[in-house]
Amino acid sequence: MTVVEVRNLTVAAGGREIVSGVSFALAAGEVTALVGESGSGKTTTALALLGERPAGASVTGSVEVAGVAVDADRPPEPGLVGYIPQHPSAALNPVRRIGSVLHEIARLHVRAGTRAERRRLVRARVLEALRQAQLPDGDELLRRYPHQLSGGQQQRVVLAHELVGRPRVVVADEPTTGQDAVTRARLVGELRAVAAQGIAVLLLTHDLDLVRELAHRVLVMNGGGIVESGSRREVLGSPRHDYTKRLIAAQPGRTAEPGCTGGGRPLVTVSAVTAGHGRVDTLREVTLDIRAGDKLAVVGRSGSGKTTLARCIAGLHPHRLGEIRLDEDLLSPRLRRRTRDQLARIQYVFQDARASFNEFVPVLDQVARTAERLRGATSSAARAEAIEGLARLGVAESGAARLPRSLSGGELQRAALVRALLSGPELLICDEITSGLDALTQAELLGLLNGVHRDTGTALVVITHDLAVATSLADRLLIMHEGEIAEQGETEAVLAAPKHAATRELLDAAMQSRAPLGGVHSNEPASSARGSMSV
Amino acid sequence: AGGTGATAVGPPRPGGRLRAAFSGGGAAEVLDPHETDLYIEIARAKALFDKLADYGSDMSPQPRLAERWEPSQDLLTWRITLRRAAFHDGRPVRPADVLASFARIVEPGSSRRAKASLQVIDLPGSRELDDRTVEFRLKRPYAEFPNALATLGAYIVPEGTRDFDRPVGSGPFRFVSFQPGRNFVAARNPDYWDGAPHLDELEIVVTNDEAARVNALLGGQVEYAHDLTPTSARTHENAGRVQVHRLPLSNFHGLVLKTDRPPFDRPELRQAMFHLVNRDELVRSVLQGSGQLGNDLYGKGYRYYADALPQRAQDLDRARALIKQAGAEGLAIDFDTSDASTGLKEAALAIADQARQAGLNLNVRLGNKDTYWSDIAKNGVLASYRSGAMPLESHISQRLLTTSTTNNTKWQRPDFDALYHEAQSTADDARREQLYFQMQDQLHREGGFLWWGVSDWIVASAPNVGGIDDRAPANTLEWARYDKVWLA
Amino acid sequence: MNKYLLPAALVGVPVLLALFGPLFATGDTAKDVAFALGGGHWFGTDFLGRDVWNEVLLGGRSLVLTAATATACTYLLAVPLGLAAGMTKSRLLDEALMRPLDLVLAIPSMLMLLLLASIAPDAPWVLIGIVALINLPDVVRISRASALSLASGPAVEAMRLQGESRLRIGVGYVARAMRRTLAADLGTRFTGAIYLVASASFLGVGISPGASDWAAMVDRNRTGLFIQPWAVALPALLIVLLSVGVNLAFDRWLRARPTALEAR
Amino acid sequence: MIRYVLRRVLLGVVQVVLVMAAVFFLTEALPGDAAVTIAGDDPDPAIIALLREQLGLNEPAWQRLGGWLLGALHGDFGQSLVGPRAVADIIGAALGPTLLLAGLTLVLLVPLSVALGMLAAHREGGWMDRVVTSGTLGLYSAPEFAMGVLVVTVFAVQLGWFPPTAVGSGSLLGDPAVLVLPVFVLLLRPICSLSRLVRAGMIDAQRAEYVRHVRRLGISPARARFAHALPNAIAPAVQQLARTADWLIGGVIVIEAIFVVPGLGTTLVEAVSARDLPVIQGLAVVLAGTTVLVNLAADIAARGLAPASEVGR
Ligand SMILES: Nc1ncnc2c1ncn2[C@@H]1O[C@H](COP(=O)(O)OP(=O)(O)OP(=O)(O)O)[C@@H](O)[C@H]1O
Ligand SMILES: Nc1ncnc2c1ncn2[C@@H]1O[C@H](COP(=O)(O)OP(=O)(O)OP(=O)(O)O)[C@@H](O)[C@H]1O
Ligand SMILES: [Mg+2]
Ligand SMILES: [Mg+2]
Repeated sequence: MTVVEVRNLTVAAGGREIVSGVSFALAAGEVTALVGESGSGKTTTALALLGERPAGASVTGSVEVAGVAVDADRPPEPGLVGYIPQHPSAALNPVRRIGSVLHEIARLHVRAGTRAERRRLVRARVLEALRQAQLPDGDELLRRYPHQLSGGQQQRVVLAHELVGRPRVVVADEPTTGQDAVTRARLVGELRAVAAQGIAVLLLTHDLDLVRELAHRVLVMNGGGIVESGSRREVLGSPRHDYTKRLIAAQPGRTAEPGCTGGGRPLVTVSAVTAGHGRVDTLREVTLDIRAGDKLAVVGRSGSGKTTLARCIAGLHPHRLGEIRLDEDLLSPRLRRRTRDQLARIQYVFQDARASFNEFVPVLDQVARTAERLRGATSSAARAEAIEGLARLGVAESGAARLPRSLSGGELQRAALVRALLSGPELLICDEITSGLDALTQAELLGLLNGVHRDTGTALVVITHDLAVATSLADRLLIMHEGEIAEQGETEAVLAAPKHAATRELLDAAMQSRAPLGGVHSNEPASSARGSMSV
Repeated sequence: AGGTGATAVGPPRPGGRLRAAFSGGGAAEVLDPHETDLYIEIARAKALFDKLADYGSDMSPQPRLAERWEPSQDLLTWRITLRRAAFHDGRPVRPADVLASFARIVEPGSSRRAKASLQVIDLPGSRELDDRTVEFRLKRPYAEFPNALATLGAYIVPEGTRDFDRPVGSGPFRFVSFQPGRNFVAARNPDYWDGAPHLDELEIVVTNDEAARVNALLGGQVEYAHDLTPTSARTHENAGRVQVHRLPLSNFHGLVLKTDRPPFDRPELRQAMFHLVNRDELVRSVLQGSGQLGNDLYGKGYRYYADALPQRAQDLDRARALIKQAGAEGLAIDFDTSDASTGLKEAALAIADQARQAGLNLNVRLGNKDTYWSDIAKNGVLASYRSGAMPLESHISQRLLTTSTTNNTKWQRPDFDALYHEAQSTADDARREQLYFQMQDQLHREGGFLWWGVSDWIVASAPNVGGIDDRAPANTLEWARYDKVWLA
Repeated sequence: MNKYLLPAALVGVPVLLALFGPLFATGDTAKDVAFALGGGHWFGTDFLGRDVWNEVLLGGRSLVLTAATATACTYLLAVPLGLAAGMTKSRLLDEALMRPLDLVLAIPSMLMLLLLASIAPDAPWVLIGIVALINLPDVVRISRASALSLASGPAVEAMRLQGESRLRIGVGYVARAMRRTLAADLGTRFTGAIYLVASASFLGVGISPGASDWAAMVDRNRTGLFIQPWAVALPALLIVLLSVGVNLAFDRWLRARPTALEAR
Repeated sequence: MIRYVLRRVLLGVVQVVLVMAAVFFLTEALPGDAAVTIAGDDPDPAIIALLREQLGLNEPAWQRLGGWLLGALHGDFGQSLVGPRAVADIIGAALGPTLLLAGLTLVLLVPLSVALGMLAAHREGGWMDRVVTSGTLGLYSAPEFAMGVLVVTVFAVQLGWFPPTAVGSGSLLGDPAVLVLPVFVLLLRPICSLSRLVRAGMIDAQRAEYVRHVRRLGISPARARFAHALPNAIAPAVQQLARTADWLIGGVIVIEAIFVVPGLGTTLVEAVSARDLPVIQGLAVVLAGTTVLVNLAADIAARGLAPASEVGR
């Protein structure tokens, strides 16, 4: 049954068409995936279902939801279309408790004679939505504020908001970005369960694995138009359009390039390091060796202490106990006490490239400073070096001479990499530098890292949520769990025979999304959500 | 009595409560009449107590509790006859009360205002002659001894009074209640020796801000507002909502030139100052026309004032010549002033401008208003000054004798002192008048005070208030005489 | 550019009057009847019988300069202090910088104004100092808070990893990134400074007696408000124009520059 | 939370003690002393010396401060220097009217400025917004004494709607009409600054995703504004409210003079001009204590309003 019918939708703003001539239909109980690179117009299309449009944009074409035409003046009846925005935390009011908002929404949908009756119905409705969203239905959760929830929980709370109203359509915008494998797997289950209730789901994502797991139908967007559409099997199995082919090819492969595995001398030795925030220890007695030329991937659930460990090594987070040595020299926990040489030998690339640049100074000047400060190069030499480095990674000088705000995310990420590399580091730590990028850009960046490693022999420590990224890049795998190292070893060995429960959980979750095409899941909507899940 | 309002409000009528707004002294206010200092305290003391004498509108002493006084030939012994009067508790006013009150004022360690004036009395040598007569022995001949009896704070309290929480006096009103810094209520004393007041009750409330006093009067929250600026007077005078009373000759405005130190130790420079000041302009702008010209002498309109001396006017050429003569051309002189009293600062600013025309550079400095008076007593060479009403004799004895305690001009001349003592040793009024003229002539020529004007004291009342005397300078007998006031 | 026209006009009138007014003032010191209208005076006379227009010409410079200098001094002191406190990793230094300011904060500003102004001599710099001191803790807190969040951000960490000096990080980045927050504060701070100068005059402190000053004029001429409203209204109007104009200018400037976040 | 409050209260006590010491030495540094002021116009130097002796002003400063602090520990704030009354009495009597004025102002301030701010934010850039923003800006720069004079003249003297001063009314509560104008004038300035903050907060909050989110869910515009946007908008205003308390004290000084309210402001001005050190000290304790308490309350309230943010370090 068709719930949504979009015909020839065109959205124009700022003198160009953001979305041009898009037509598609959503069926009840089906998951339709809308894929495409960043900026291709996915969110704009989806918002049209809600009768919303970007500021100053004009919309033509028609959108019908449940047989009723929708536009800016006549948005769909509240609760008919549920929307889970790209960043669910922004959709949650920081000063309102979870429960009070849920009850408030439920009250809109409940009609009853007496007060007590009404209260009972409202409560029942809220509890049902919580169950559907895989959230515990205890009062404890309802009393919390949004910031007291994990990212995954926040996402599910927004889902619960939508389910209270019993929508006909749910739009989920990039629901898995930045989530660890386990959380991601749970989300998949939830969305599947939503669809199973006969709700039409529109899934916006650049994650093709997610599409593979969930979608019944796939729409591929590029440059504002739909370039290809069809069932999942058709589109992913035998892509016709050039862009779709590239998109699929860019998926990180399973096989790692064979490297010089762990042959080098010990470079950084971490012994029994404990660190924390305030009174809570987030890292407990971690011991670790990094050898020259190592390629190490750090994986673990969100909040397991990966970033903290990396920051301790880089000197950005003072550890409380234990010691970190570079060669034989003790590294001070405080960055200020480290020598320039030590700074130069260990470099760190931040997850949020844009935030790591000074917004008032041209990118090129900032990149060049590394050579100047850490290697004593003259400013003209440093500049030349920076230009060369950037060019090698595909950032033109004309672009780099501009302020950070006029560079794209991908370009900035590469510039950040060059900035770190200019000191000639022996150890480069990369903290989730690929998340939030579309598959093509992501693949490009991983290639760059491999090249750097090959050319300079720099040891790499890569923190990531994406097991595919980890396995495609690293020789060694390190699994973190609740502030401790659960397991470490050769990538293949760990994958083949995981010893720690945490590792197994992660692998299971990842496996599920990695199922070969047409394998475990059929084209039919999945029958049920996964078993009982805790938060 | 009877001011402008008297005709409008008809004949006296008994009854009612009059609320009068004064500026006050905060929590420090007391009811002890011997400690009075502020106008509000004097008004309250006047309602509850009496002095033996008080100043009339020309500053001559008028008998009050004293029915009459007779000096001996040598002016050393004074016999005072008391009126038949009683305190609020019914006890008669006796010579013992008078002696005890004066003894309390001058007791060692006291800092009471009247102490300086009454110290002339040889108290152990004074005595009660009968139950209505008291005889004072003086330490020196003092022809104007009744001035001392009328002096500020010389009130008669019942013998043995130490505590003024619920004061008992002989005045026209009886004490009802008092909150320091806030309000005071008193009720009619029907047995008052000078005739019972018309009012049933008198309330005196504290209102420090002048604008607030006027507003309270306009808003009907009080019937009498004390101490208004000329500006307020002009604003409301003709609107018919209030009566404005300008009490003349109340406030003398002047400059203090220190005669004992450079540059004003040169008489020429003092005279130059006398000639460069434009008194008309000052009266017009600073006093806003609410006053009269001064002739550099204190006590215009008072008894013994030297009317015969010619009125000075600005004479810049003369002033320049004198400045040149003194070798003070272009001299910069510090000129102290402050906000301690209205008009001080304004006058200083205007005079500094006038002096500039004569080639003298007066550098106006605004002093701390709370310590201004004691600061200028010791330091500086030139300062703004003001004085309330007092007899000429008091002015001279307090400020111009070698032994004076507040000799701010440092005027210390044995010949001048001698003239004063001679005047106090003669019983002959005409001779005394002549001596006063000599003293004033000297001051007019080369004294350290430059009194450029006398301003009115402005009070306002509601249109229905009758019986306010419009001719009495502030602080004299007829000022704030609520026993003569009625509400129509 | 167009949108700065109104604030520029609002600020322009009082500022031009303040800066260049004294050039057009007459040296004539003759005094007329106080609070009179007419008699060759465009806007009547003031409490001293001086020409109001002449006083207005003379009286802006001190006020504008006092308020502007005091605000400038506050910022010159407060921003480095706030930067140091916010950027230091040493809790001790932070406390040592902040606690004394808490103390200043706990003394009611009017009490401080009353006390300090009676102690210190009547000089323009005293009032400037007092106004600056009263505003200091607030501005230090604001700059510390924004430095604190910036200093823990990745941009600063990246620079530290590059071995940049603290000074360069502080001046080159943190201080510049704080501009927006501070600009939003600056307008009201300036108004506050004018207001404090005016209140000081009401309390009878801080302004030398001869000085012509708009704030002092409002206070000293208020008794004559009903005989001669211009002596109060004219300077009051100029003060309001100035402060509204300054705030409007900052408002518009802020609105014109999107936040770094919005720019992305 | 309890630990936090305890720590803050302890810090507050230290703060108050230090403020007392600071105020003591500031007052010491004032020119002249109680003896000079008691002596009045045209003072006799001998009398000043005598008074100084009697008032114990010849003792060294630290000794007097020590004595005073010791007394304060026992709840004894000493005697006024210039009058026969105890400091506690003087302050106690003045506290009532000021508390009433300040309290009433605060109680009215919050709803009024929230209402005004929301009104302006309702349609950003609309005529209502312009009127409110430029109006508040203009009023914000007008000093209280100017407003006070104007308001009294218009509403009390000319129109006669309200009594112009509090003269003669026994207790302020007994005669509420007296309170109208002072509270009105006191409100003007803080309303301006607070409503501007509320407006800015509301505009931000209304643009926020969480408000759009609940609107999509069918929550009415009014509810979205009041129950969802507003709580976020007033968090910064609450912090400002704490600073308001400080200058409310300043405003009260001016207002009390204009309206003749015998409160703390009047007492303070009188005590400073009389150099009545014990009274100034007592007032400093009361005022600093209030400031510390109000700041603490604001911080706690802000914690409730912005549960995700940390307060201080
Ligand atoms: N108001 C607007 N005016 C002009 N251009 C706009 C406006 N809003 C969005 N755009 C542009 O429209 C394009 C499509 O944006 P949209 O958010 O739909 O992309 P998307 O496919 O969801 O990307 P992402 O994967 O990054 O979320 C982008 O290039 C964006 O810059
Ligand atoms: N500023 C902070 N204050 C308190 N706790 C913090 C803070 N930053 C991080 N933590 C906690 O420290 C723990 C480890 O954080 P860390 O950032 O190292 O996790 P992570 O493994 O990098 O997670 P993610 O994959 O989500 O980035 C988490 O439980 C987190 O909640
Ligand atoms: Mg999007
Ligand atoms: Mg992390």
